[in-house]
Amino acid sequence: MSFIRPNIRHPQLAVNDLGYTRANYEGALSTLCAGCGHDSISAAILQSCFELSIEPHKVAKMSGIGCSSKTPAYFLGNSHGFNSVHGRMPSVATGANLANRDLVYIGVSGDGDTASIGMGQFAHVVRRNLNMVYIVMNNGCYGLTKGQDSATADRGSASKKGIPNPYSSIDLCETAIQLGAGFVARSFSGDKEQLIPLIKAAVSHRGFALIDVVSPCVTFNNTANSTKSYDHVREHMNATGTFDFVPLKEEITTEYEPGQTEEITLHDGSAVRLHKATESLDFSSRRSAMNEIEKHKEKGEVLTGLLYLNPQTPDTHELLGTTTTPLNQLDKDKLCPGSKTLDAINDSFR
Amino acid sequence: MSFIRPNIRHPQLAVNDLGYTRANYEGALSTLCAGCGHDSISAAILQSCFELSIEPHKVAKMSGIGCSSKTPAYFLGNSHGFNSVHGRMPSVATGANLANRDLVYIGVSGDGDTASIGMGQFAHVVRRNLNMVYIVMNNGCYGLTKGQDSATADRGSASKKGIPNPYSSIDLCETAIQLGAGFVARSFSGDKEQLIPLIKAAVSHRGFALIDVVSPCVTFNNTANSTKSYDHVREHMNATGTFDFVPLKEEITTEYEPGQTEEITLHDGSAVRLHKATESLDFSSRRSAMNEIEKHKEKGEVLTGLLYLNPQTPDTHELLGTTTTPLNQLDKDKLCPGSKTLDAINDSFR
Amino acid sequence: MHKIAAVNDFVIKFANINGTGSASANNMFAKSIFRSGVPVTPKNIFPSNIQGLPTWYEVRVSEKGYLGRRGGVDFMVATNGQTMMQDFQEVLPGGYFLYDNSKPLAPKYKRDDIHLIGIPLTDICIQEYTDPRQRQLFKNIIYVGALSYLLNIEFEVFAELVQDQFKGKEKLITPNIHALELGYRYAKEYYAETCQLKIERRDLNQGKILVDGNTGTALGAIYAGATVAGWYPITPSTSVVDAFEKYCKRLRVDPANGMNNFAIVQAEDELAAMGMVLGASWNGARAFTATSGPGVSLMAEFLGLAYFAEIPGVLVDVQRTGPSTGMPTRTQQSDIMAAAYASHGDTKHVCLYPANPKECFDMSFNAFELTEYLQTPVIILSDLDLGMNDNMCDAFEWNDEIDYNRGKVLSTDELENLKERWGRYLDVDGEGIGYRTIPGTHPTKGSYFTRGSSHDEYAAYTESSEAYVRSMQRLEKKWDTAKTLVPKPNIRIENKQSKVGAIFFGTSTDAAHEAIDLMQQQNVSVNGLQIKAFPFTAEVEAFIAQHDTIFVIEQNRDGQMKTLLVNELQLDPARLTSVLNYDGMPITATYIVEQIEATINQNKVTPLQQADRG
Amino acid sequence: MHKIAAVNDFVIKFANINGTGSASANNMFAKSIFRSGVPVTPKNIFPSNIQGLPTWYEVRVSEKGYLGRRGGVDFMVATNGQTMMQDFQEVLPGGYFLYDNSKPLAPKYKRDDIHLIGIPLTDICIQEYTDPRQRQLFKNIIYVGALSYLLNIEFEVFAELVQDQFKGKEKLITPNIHALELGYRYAKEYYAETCQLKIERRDLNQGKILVDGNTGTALGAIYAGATVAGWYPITPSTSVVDAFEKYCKRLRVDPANGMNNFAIVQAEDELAAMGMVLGASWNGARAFTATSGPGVSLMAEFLGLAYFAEIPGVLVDVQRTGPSTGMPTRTQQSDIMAAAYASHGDTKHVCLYPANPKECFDMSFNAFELTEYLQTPVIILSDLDLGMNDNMCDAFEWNDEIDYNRGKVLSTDELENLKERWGRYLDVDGEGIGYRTIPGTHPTKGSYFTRGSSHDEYAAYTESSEAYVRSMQRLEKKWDTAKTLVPKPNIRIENKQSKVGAIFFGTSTDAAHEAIDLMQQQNVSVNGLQIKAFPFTAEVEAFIAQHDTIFVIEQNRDGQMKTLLVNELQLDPARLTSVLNYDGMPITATYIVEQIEATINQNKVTPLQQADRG
Ligand SMILES: Cc1ncc(C[n+]2csc(CCOP(=O)(O)OP(=O)(O)O)c2C)c(N)n1
Ligand SMILES: Cc1ncc(C[n+]2csc(CCOP(=O)(O)OP(=O)(O)O)c2C)c(N)n1
Ligand code: SF4
Ligand code: SF4
Ligand SMILES: [Mg+2]
Ligand SMILES: [Mg+2]
Repeated sequence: MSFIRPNIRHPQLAVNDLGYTRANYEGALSTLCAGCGHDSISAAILQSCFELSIEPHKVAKMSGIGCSSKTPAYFLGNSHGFNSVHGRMPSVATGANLANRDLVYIGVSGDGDTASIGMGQFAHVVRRNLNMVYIVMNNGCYGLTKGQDSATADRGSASKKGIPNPYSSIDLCETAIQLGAGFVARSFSGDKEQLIPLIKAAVSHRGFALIDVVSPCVTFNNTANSTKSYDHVREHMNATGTFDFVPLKEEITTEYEPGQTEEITLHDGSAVRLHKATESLDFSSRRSAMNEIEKHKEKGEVLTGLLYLNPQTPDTHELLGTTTTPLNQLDKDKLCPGSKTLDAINDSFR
Repeated sequence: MSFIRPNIRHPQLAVNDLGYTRANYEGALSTLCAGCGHDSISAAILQSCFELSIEPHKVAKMSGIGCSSKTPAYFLGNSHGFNSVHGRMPSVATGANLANRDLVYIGVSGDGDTASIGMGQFAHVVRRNLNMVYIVMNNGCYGLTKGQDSATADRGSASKKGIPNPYSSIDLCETAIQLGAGFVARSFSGDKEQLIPLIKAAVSHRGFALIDVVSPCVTFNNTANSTKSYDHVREHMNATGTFDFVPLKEEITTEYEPGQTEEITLHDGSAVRLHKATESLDFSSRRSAMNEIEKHKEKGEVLTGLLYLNPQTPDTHELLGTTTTPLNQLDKDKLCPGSKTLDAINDSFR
Repeated sequence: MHKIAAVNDFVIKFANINGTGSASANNMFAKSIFRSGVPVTPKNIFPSNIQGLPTWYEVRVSEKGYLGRRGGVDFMVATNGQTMMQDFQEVLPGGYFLYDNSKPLAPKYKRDDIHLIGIPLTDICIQEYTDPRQRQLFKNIIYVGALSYLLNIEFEVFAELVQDQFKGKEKLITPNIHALELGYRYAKEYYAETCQLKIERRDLNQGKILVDGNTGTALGAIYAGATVAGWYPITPSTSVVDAFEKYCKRLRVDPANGMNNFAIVQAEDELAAMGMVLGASWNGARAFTATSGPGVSLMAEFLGLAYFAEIPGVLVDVQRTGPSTGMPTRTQQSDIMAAAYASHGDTKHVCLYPANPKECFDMSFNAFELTEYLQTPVIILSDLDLGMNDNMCDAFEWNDEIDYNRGKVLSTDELENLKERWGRYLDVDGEGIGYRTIPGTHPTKGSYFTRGSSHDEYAAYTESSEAYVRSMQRLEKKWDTAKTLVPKPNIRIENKQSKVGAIFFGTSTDAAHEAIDLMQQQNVSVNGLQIKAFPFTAEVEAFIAQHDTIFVIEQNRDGQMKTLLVNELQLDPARLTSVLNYDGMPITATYIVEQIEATINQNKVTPLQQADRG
Repeated sequence: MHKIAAVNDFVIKFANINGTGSASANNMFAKSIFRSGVPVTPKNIFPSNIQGLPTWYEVRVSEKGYLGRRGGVDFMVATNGQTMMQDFQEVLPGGYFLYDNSKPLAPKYKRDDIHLIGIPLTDICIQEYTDPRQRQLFKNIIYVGALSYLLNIEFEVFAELVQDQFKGKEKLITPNIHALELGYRYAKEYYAETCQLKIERRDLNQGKILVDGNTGTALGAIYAGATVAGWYPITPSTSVVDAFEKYCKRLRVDPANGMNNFAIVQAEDELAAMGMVLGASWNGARAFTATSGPGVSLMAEFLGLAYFAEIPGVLVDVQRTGPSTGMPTRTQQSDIMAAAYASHGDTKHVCLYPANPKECFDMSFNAFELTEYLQTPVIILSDLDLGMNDNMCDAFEWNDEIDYNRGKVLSTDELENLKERWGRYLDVDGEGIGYRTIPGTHPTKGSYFTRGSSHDEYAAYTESSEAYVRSMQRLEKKWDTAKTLVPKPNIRIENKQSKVGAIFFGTSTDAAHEAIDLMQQQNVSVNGLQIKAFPFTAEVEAFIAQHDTIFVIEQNRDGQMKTLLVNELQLDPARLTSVLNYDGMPITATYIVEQIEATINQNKVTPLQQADRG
């Protein structure tokens, strides 16, 4: 059991714009293995929401089944959570979002949950561009069922069992880019500096935002021959650049070296400022993003950071033309056409 | 109802190397709508198998549910067929192939069958590189349930109902390339010249071979605003090149203009000879293929023909190390360890 | 030669090819009878294919108001060469056979007990129209015109129907009326005295409508305030969502901004459809999906989650002939068990069984009320016969006074003023139902974690045996509550003394009532009970207790409703005799009578035999 | 102060934290008793998590050979601070409480009716080992060493066990034996006369083995010649395929070329797993999958296809506590209905219910024989208790003479010599089973189209009502054939005169037999019947007919097996009284006795109450 709560509690704890302390964003004690990458991601989500001053009750946490999918119990205890069934979180999140477009939906899933049993639902929630943050805690294995290879395990990577995975792996970022996601990033549970601004930007992005976070499973897949181990990722990680999240209210002063720093304004007025490490990546081009990911893969590297961003994609509600009031707040007056109308309808059946 | 049988029957019908006539490869009368693209694809499959001199009983026809999935009843009547459940043909084909690696597996599916309900199974049969030909009869809609948009309908395309599809579309060729398929092609039901050699090459390829065939639904999606109509495809189709399939026994004389014609030898010794229309496509590069597909899409064109070919990818059996004798032919002697061994095993439980 | 003669009481069947436009002509025919004030029941018998295969349309006319299928054909309109011989054979002695005599009938069409009515449909069309599509379409209108004469249906009724049908496409009106006239005139000229089947105007359809059940279900959902639909196309349920969408677009678009007060998403499959429903219901919207058997199988896992985590959700199962793909365009009542006990573990689900479009409408509303009050999924079990065929029934009714009962949901104020510690799964009222909260309601109170794993009263994860058993027992208590809330059966006492009862539900209802009448005419009194819901209410139990012999009439092979009755009410199965029809065609009164009388007479049943229902 | 004193008859429980290596030490302890010739039943009670949460290991020692759970703890080995108080409370008066006294027990641990045995596990480890992992691991070995002394288990037995366990890693042997000695010596020094629970060597385990049921199932599949497994991980079924793989790698690799005479594919989900099984079986291989409740729900659609298209396939359902995710690491027998009637439409499936690893082995073989002969899926319903715990049973047996019966499959020659027209679904032998062909068998004969849509005798697509009914009736006939082929029940007649019978199956069997013994000791004679299969054979029917009062003992809330019995045999439910335990823990004999006696005495049952089984 590991603890993601901070150990020290000052009387003068930092408060955010809402007057909440970090404690207001905490959840139950984690029951994951000590050192599990997932706990770090939970902490990063917590920290991001705290810093973004999101009202916890305006967040809905959605998940499937797995060690990763348990984590929503370990952060944002004042938010509603829904631990659904294995691989089907995307559809539950879709329904929830249809019912109330005003909440922030944070989906947490595992690589088994998303890329195996959930592959179909994942593909489709992406192509509908549901307004949600979808975080994959990607350890290349099935933690909760004791370490079987998942579909994101790289070919040749070997977990504790020692047998190299023979199959081609699924790259969820590429899949998401291909299927039209507007925000696609990859990160590493061990890189808080990168992860927190990414989560903040993902929350601010309107539409589907994927963050595929490599998150080592210390118990089953942190081996010397695993490409999802702490050591491997640390050594082979290559960031697209560093990344600042600039909240709306902070004045945006544009002062960056041309060519290497780019600023993209998000739907809600906040912005991301990217200090690109490589000029060959064009964040606004799907082809460029896929190309860059593949190029790094060919070199045995894991490209992390923001990979693709298009802040202008219409989300599911815009595509459907749903009204701005959350559907779950429409009352009978708005919804029920009444008996007069029914009489007219009856007449049409005569 | 349309008929895919030839109307004229000469006494001196052409026979193939096995001494079979085309009639030996025919199936039942089609019950599809007159003019349905699917019937042309059936005819092309029939013709390819005839010309390849495949023994019909060495072919297993697999399908899901849909107008497209009905077609295996309309060709190769001397082959076993399996019309399974909606979207789950890939797993049934996987099981069948595991049981007998020596048959030719021809899977036929629809875009609804593959890209909606079957998306997960499709992704996974690709990444396991099952040795099969997977033909998608892609009409951008659900024919059998009366014309709803499918997940391959292009954004903005409108079927008979007249409402433009709002969602991002799934490009099955890109998905397959990304997930490691060794043979990926796109074609058009109206282009027999291209389709037949592609099918022949796909059958000869060892491993997963996808042919995504645009196949207009005359009843529901052959409208002026549909990008899957006969007219649209004819006008916007752009082939990667022309294509010859060179069977093993024909002497391969290499005489082509350098740079533009490429010859690739398949696992079984036959070859494909490509007369490239564009130099920028490198058939052996996944990145190049995806790039090229996307580039054409940006121009509103449908890139057809062979898109990617790697004849060297190990298929599921090679990845699993399965024995060469089909598993369904192993007898008790090979399979049952016998009572002596069981005694020893019992001892290990004491 | 004998001629079947009847006024307002016969069966006419149309044999067509699908995709040739016959459907709308045939519908017009049925509607003309409805508008003549005579009860009518049309049934579409169509193939699982889009174009070019045989399709039939069977219309029963019954002044007595019998709406079940009768069986037997008095008048056949045969326009399909592929099935012509079979159609020819099917006509009852003394009946009529209308065919296209542009070509003479082949000699093999030999029967001297029926009356041939040849109309040169093709020739007339070739003469009148040049466009091949028109030639095909108007053929159908021409035979309808002929029927207007032959059956004595007022021509004005058709004229009006055409006008209604082509509202907005006025230039189609005249040609259609012309085509009707062509048929009318030809029939009048050549078959003046031939047909003894007649429609006479009555006024029996006051307050009635003629509509398909799926439209009823969809309208019920609209009136119930459903806003979210996640679905996946499958025959025969697709038209539920089609109708929902159609009426949403008419009734639910905000006039101020043109935006939709609803959201319909075509899911990638049925698992996703159900997931969307649960997500939306969890989040406080009324949500539903519609599917058929294969979809129900695929939703089993999610239904179990909803049962155990206590999430509302409405599932409409428009049943078709199973198992597996079965006969997708034939009817059956065979998902009774699959629905009631869907999912692994100890699960059971509230089910409603509508028998006509009006009940579809009412039960659709009921379903939303029940699912939210009970916090458990509710499944509406309709079927192809009801869902896709026009059925005559009472007009839909809505009481504007009725408010939605959203069940035990805590508002912001209620949360604010909570005195005691709130527990999502605490049984505060002793009904087995806890108070739930909707995400976003209150900044600091009422959040909880929904899960399909074992949880205690406060929604916390638990592996405690005791906590698990407590929640399973509370779910049983909730089940008992459900028994008091679901719609009560419809009971018909023919004779208080009679010890014979018949139980039926859904689309077996009309035929069962007719059968009871038929038996009463033979002085056999059978009391009837139409089940409307699972679990069964006390009235069902009492009815069974009051009768020594009970027939359970259903349209499946395995007597699934009987199984539910026996299991849920702990009845001796020997007390219930199954009357089973499962060939994919709607059950008939004659068949029921045969089966029941066989048992009564011989005290012996052969329930699994298929009867000849000629 | 009272001390529980017993020889070879007590319950000892280990309270540990998962992921700390206690499992292998505890297993060694159980095995030491087995090797002492005394019957033993260990049960793992573990959380649905990987590391850091409480886990228990409960070992029953029973010279009389009772293998069910007993309940109550005579000796507690408490090494987990998180649960220590609860563990402390659980010890029966007069019992023993072994704890780590490196730190003194907190004052709240106050009971004067139990005996404390403090062993400074931590201190010893700190003293002996520097590596923190070793310190943790050897703690467990040290308490096992102490138990060797305290319970009088021969030290040599442990020495041998260590040697066996570390075969191949010899350098671990000495340190382990050393750790055992540390514990042994400490106990001897400080607790010489404390414990009155003793193991005495016997020779009661001749011909027995101690193995988990999932291994039995896997070996059965190997011996049955299964070559294809498609599966998806889920507790508690994962180890079926793990064991299958392990033994395949040992026994099925071709010595000539190192290639595999098997293929195991981890599917993307359970739908795919079942699809693979059906594809492989259709193509003539013996194929299976293993899953648990959620997987069964997901397989419903495919099971319906297999039923209707008549495709073989073996599904192993290792049940856990439902509904939904429920308690994934607790046991239950609650997929009885979900399995038997899986899928929409009229479907039913052959089920087998093994009670111990030997039956897992035998029924696994049976399942493949039956599924191929009957051409319908066969479901093996095991559960977590049986599948994942070591269970004592008779050694596995195999008769080398037995040949596989692959059922009605036409060979190339048979096809060549066919005299009549072959029809895939023709009932040639009157058993309701047609002759099938495997793809690739014959160049021109025997090909057909497999489909889940309605088909005639020649496998052609049909929408004919008659053809459909014929095939549904033939499937019923096949069901009757199945009744004659499935394993017969195990009947135990205590007393021919007795009119009281108990019916049980699977993991309720051992406890039921013990309960029958207990009641017999009180002069209550109850006859017993262990159901082995669905559909029920004539023997089951006869047994029920012979008894006035029947108890149906099962581990679910809703009395699911009772429902099957009532429905399938058309029994009066009043004749069957349910004895239900569904709290996730294996049922005990005491609980059964309580329930049965309550009924017998008061003629009144409260089946849904949870009993205290202290
Ligand atoms: C339908 C179903 N099948 C299987 C399982 C068992 N199961 C639980 S978690 C899991 C995989 C978890 O892997 P992943 O999503 O990668 O999460 P991780 O534990 O690695 O974080 C599986 C197969 C289940 N709960 N439900
Ligand atoms: C589980 C399930 N859901 C839905 C259906 C209904 N259904 C039959 S075919 C089909 C879609 C077919 O579309 P596609 O695969 O594109 O084939 P097409 O008819 O266009 O060739 C659907 C939804 C079904 N048979 N099974
Ligand atoms: S098993 Fe792996 S994924 Fe699960 S909690 Fe432990 S380290 Fe994390
Ligand atoms: S509906 Fe469309 S896909 Fe189906 S047969 Fe007709 S044209 Fe082809
Ligand atoms: Mg994982
Ligand atoms: Mg399609």
